[in-house]
Amino acid sequence: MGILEVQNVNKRFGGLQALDNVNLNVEENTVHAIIGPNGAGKSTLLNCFVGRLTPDTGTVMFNGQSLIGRKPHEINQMGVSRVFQTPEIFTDLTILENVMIPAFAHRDGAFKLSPFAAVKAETAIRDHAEEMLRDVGLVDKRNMVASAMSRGDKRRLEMAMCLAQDPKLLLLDEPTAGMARADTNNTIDLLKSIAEARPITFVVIEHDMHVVFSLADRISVLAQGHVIVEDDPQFIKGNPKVREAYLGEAHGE
Amino acid sequence: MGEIVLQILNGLDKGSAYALIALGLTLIFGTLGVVNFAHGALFMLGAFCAVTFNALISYETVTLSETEVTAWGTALEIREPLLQSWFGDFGLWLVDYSVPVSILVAIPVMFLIGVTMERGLIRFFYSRPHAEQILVTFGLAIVLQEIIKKFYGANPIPQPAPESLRGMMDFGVWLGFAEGVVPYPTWRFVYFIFAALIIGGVFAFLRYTTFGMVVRAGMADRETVGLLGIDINKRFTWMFGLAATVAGLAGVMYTPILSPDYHLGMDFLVISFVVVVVGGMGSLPGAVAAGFLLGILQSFASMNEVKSLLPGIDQIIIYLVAVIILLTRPRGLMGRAGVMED
Amino acid sequence: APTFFTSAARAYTNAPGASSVTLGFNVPQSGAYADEGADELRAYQLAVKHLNGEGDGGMLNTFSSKALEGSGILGRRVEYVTGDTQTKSDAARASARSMIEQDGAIMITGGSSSGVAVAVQALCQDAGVIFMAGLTHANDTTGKDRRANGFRHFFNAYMSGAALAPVLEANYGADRNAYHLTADYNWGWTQEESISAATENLGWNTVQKVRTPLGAGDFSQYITPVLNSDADTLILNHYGRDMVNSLTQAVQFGLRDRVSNGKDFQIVVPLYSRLMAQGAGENVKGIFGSTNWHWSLQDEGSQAFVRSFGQEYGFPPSQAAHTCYVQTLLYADAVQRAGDFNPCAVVEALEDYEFDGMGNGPTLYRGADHQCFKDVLVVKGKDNPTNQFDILEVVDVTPASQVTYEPDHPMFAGGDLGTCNPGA
Amino acid sequence: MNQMSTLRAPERPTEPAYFSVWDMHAYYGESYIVQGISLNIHEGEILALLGRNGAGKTSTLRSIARAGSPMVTHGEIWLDHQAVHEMGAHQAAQAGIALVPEDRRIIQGLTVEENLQLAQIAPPKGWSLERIYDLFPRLGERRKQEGTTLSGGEQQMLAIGRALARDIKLLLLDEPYEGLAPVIVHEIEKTLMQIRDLGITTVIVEQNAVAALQLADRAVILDTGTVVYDDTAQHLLDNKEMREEYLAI
Amino acid sequence: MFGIDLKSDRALMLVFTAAVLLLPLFAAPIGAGYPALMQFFVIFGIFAVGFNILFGLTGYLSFGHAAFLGVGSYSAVWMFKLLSMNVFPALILSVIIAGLFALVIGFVSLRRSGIYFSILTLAFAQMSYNLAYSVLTPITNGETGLQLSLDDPRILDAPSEGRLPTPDLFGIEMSATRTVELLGIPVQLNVGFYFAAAFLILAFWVALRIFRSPFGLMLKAVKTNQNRLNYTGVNTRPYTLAAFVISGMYAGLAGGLLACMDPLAGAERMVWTASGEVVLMTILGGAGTLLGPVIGAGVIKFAEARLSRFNESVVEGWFEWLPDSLAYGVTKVVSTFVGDGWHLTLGLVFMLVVIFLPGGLVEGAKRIFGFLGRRKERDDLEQVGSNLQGNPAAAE
Ligand SMILES: Nc1ncnc2c1ncn2[C@@H]1O[C@H](COP(=O)(O)OP(=O)(O)OP(=O)(O)O)[C@@H](O)[C@H]1O
Ligand SMILES: Nc1ncnc2c1ncn2[C@@H]1O[C@H](COP(=O)(O)OP(=O)(O)OP(=O)(O)O)[C@@H](O)[C@H]1O
Ligand SMILES: [Mg+2]
Ligand SMILES: [Mg+2]
Repeated sequence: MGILEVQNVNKRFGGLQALDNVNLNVEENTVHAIIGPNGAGKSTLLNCFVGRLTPDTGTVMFNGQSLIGRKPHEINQMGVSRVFQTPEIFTDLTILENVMIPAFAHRDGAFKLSPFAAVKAETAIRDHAEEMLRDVGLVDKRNMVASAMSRGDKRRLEMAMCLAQDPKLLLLDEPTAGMARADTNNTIDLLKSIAEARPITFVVIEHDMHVVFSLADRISVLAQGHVIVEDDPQFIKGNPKVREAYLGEAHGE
Repeated sequence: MGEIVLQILNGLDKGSAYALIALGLTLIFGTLGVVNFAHGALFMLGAFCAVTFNALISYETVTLSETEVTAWGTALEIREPLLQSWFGDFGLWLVDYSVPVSILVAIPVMFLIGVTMERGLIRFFYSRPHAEQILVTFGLAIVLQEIIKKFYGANPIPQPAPESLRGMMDFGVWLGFAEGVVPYPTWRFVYFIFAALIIGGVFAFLRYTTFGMVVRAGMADRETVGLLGIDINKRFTWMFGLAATVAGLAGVMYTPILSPDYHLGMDFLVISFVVVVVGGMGSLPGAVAAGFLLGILQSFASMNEVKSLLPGIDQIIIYLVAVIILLTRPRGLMGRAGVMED
Repeated sequence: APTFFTSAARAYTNAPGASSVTLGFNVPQSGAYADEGADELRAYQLAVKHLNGEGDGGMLNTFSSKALEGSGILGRRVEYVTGDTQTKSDAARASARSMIEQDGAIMITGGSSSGVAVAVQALCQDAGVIFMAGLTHANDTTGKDRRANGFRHFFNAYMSGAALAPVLEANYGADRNAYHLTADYNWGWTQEESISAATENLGWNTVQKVRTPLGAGDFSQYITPVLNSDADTLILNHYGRDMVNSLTQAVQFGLRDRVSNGKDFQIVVPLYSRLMAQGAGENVKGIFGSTNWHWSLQDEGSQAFVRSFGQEYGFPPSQAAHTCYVQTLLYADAVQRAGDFNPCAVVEALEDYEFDGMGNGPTLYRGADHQCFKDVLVVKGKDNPTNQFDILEVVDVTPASQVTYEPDHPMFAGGDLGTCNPGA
Repeated sequence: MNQMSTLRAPERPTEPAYFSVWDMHAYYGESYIVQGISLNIHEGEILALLGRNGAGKTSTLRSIARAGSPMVTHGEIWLDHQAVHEMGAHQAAQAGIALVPEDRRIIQGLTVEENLQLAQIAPPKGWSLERIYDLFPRLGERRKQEGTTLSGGEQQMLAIGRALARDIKLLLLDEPYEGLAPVIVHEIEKTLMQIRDLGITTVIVEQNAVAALQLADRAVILDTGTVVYDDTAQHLLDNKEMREEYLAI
Repeated sequence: MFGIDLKSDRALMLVFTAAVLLLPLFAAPIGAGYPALMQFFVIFGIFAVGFNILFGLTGYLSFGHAAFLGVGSYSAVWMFKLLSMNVFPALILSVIIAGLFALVIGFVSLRRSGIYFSILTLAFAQMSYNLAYSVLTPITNGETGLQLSLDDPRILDAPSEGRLPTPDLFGIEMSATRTVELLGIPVQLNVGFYFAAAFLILAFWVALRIFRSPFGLMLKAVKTNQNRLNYTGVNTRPYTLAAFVISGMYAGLAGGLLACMDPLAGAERMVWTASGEVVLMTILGGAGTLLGPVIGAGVIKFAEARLSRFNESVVEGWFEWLPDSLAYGVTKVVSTFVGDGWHLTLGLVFMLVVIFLPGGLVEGAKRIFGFLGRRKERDDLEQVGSNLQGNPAAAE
């Protein structure tokens, strides 16, 4: 029994079968990577997990509960967080505030009317947020307005925001895209240390094979909306189907 | 039955005005993304193009009478129309046809006003928050309106339709009704045809030229369009001129139906926003459809049979329909996703 | 008791100093009635001049009371402040309050709508100053909403009905089907009630009363049902811009060329405004209505006023200007006669006061409801105007006796003047 | 640090190269981001612009393309004897500069095909749509789909296709491989080589420094808005010290 | 700035309180020191502060807020008519009814965002206005406005004879005014003004707390990225609805206070231009800033009340000292902008402010002080909008 179980999920966009009978089983406390060519349906699948899209048919179970038909915030409150492919942050707020918001949401639930509390008195929340920022290396910039960040920094911020919620399942859509190599390595280390420090499950979509192979416990390969292979990392590289559909001949890493 | 047809005609007529104003508004609002509270004022300026033109061609020379005095004891003014004394019958004709003829004046004038407005003011506001656009265009609307008040006073100024178009047309006989069942004022019929032509023209222009696509693109992302080598500023200016012209023409032709006064624009402002939004942001056909829909519903809600069932329904019908439509269709009749939703 | 100035050790609100007295002219300066407001203001300025002994004296020369001498009021020079009512009750009250509280006005006057008049009248009552209503035609102003500190010179809807009815009978007969289009607010309703009562007395039949939203602009959807009814007369209980539009559009829909029940279809506009009627252009020709006063009247008072006004401004005054001018003079005269600015003294001086020479013939300010009773003019749109101001012609002058009613007439019932309030 | 000493001082070259930037400074509002950058490229060369996150690479490209922000306050930009620094964005584009932005900037509300058509409205016209669809068959299949609903990689193809739809002299690529599957990276690499063979001068910003350097003739490393390295790509590949310090490879 | 550390909320609160309480002193020399106008300043200040909680924080632009103001006024007047002239029952009912009204309208309207939301609120308010003006006349007294009359029951009060009573606070009448001479200027101290001012100070304090609270932070987050917030486990609907209802209650309070100062409730209070006015006040002063809306309300109400007062003869008086020929011209030009031309000035002010001071008056003032003062100071001021603002030491 995995923490996330996906059965026979289908999704059409007009004439396009974006997801074609997808089955997926993610074991608890593992890093599960999803790879596949562009347009294979990876992000669409993730959207079905977080309530952005509803699959046409099929079931998605998280910890034994169905996610279908739930609102995004409900799913998040169940312990599912997501880093988006294009960074989604609160551009008008400071970096620290950006991280404090998920921390509040984690502590207070989906809604809390607290007009007379003071943010600045919430030292625990702030300390927690600062710790997350330290982890991703943004703590020095905490009072900067988020819109003025470079793209790589925005990704890191979003990661910190998700981590601040202490999620059970963290969905990462290309977390290192656009990151400098040095930072990519840092991110790998960060994710590894998080995975070790606490019970957390990762689903990672990534095109950087270096990242995939450094992190993944298990890999699913998606092509044209279909899972063509699911296997342990060491078998993926050699799989001819994967080479043909995804890695290409010349891949030499 | 005749009553129903008449109310449909009324609705179409009202709808024509709503649709024309909303068309210009949605070009600026739904397409350029500027909340233009001065759009009603453009409609009003159009109407006053007709007033001014009429005043110019019926210019009179004034001489003071030596013998007669007014009731208050000053010398009586003797007025002589200038144009007639120069051109005779043609002058008379011109005065009679001043409303339709003033279209020729209104087109360049309104275009110029639109272009000036865009160049001089609006373009600095494309990237500003909507709230600031509202403040500045509302301020502009007040200023324009006060200027008109300064020159023309607050009272309505009648603009009669040409003599030959002033009467009634028996519309019913075309539809197979008996004579006299569905008579309709000729000028209102003219207005309807005119609106249809303008709407068709604008649609054709935006569909069969790349202009529309560029403007839509420019609204979504000005910078990228610029990086593709297109001078988007110039196109926006044109677009604004076009929208102002459409609003102005709607105003010119409406003057025989509603004697214009300086406040005319404000009266139409709210309703035109409602029409645009009910039609759906960013959709020209939506704006036109909503204009006609609201016009017709408003006419029907005013029928005595309806009013006796629901007192006061004619006063709120537009808003009621707006609420119902917006709640059942999230983006109005034909709105596009993502336009002015945040 | 309401006290606006507890500190002032004076007997009444805003007691004037030794040298000057301030009046508050509260007129619409924006909105649809701005031109009417501007004309009222002109009249006020003229009245102030005349009171202060400048200009030709206007109606001071023809006024039956000779108490005023052109030396201000009780020897104080008349000064004034102006404000914008925006034709909204709220704004008008705010403006009046600032005149009273900031500028020390002892009398407020003006306005171009009944809602505003009633609202400001109530305010003046509370504040302890006199309110001399401007143009207000609804029955309520001196009916259900009458106040001891408020006075109306203008005529009202009941009087319009009573005056029009005989003329309508004479011209259109006693057998007519009337269709009412009525502005959907207080004034419209009282006029509809008054006119329909008066015409039904003649034997006319009221086929339909339709309420139209204020400022509807396009009335076509209310006019077409008239075509399909068996009405042969359309009564437009609209004023100002609504009147201009509904009349223009009714004519556009061919109502005047229509024959219904074998009779020529007719339109009636019970309350005319000459200023606004210009906006309807040709369409007013031959249409009956009533008015409080018209500049073409030939009596001495009217001529004196038209002369001063015309020479000052170059065109003749409107009925709104006339009533405002007269009200100002009447107030000043009452103070002068009472020898006191105290509102209660003024009330006493004005109640049941009879005067003449102000353009309406002998007039009574009735004490029971503070309404003036005087002749009412029935007018008709002129067929061959000689100039742009020559729009209406007076066809009949209904004597005051025919338009007089009891203070507790049902259309005016429910009101209570209360007692005069001097403030302090 | 001997490489540092070989850096050219920001001194105006007497004979500008085919494309040259001289002492360019640019601001976002009051933040000083591009702090005096100079570049020189010969016709048909590919320059790899490298550096950490936030080093100012994107800002440099945007400055060259004359995008609205950052504001260039000082400096000159010359392309084929044209003074680009005196131009607005659309003029620069007409002078032959094309930017493939880092976030792709596919235009909302327009279909794939319209996105490409849009690029061909202003002169000069480049590749035909058919030729672009041949290069990226995926775009051809989705030509009627709204551009912004494309997958990330598809959007990248569209952004490059849009640049090629214009007849360009200088191509500015901001992280073209980002988010692309290895097969596609390979495809695009091939395309870029094709583009190089066409003689289009290119500046490429890429985190995958190895891939970029294999393609490039020259390499420039930026750090906090200044040039800290400028030499041939091969030299950088050979210079372990620089690579480790600035590229972590 | 001015030697006061505005960074601290306590200081801001103190300065604000002092400024409000001393308003009669500052207002008197500019002709604004009379009760009616000063009451307007504070009451519309409350209205705008409340509006800003919705608009400034969440970015939801309501174009129907005047409906809540109107409802508040009607409730208060009804309370005066039926129960008692005491202001407290009236105000309590105003706030409650306006809150309920806002709950219903907000619940429906907040299903949409952006312009669609604005038009929904506009539609509800216009319906309320049109009905209040005509069909609902039995409840609203239509055009004239709901007012007191002698035969109202007023079950808790002694019957009123002859004269209408005025609203009072346990016997202290709202209209009571004392005039004191200060430096030769008569300063009017009015009960109603101070009563309303107390509410403004309270309202401002509550707004300040909301701005600084996690709740306020969430509202700001709604404004910048509602989508992200949903995926962060926050249910945005209750947040926006709460903000809507709170600001509706502010409006109801303002409406109730208006009725306390002048017991008449007119339908025009609900018309779209009235809703537009509070939008303009907020933007003019600076949306999202704390002080901006109050200042914007003051500017607009001052213009409305005083500019229309300067008729040509007043203007003539100003320029008497000029040579005749010149005075005539100057008078003509100046009087174009005042008296019946006051709208023109208002329109120009709107345009000039937004063109030259983007972000509104407060933002503009910051900018100007920023150029004048040291850079450090400007940074401090820019922080005023932040939730973490307050005691900087605690933030480290
Ligand atoms: N809203 C939509 N409407 C129509 N088609 C869509 C929509 N969303 C996605 N698609 C299509 O579905 C397919 C799968 O898209 P998805 O974003 O899931 O791909 P992906 O695997 O994440 O690719 P990448 O690695 O490039 O991000 C693509 O072909 C895309 O064009
Ligand atoms: N709009 C902006 N306003 C203010 N500062 C900005 C803005 N955009 C970027 N910056 C700042 O400019 C610096 C350079 O940013 P730039 O995007 O050019 O970096 P980059 O080298 O492209 O980084 P990355 O590899 O992360 O894309 C960064 O410190 C960033 O914070
Ligand atoms: Mg994806
Ligand atoms: Mg970058």
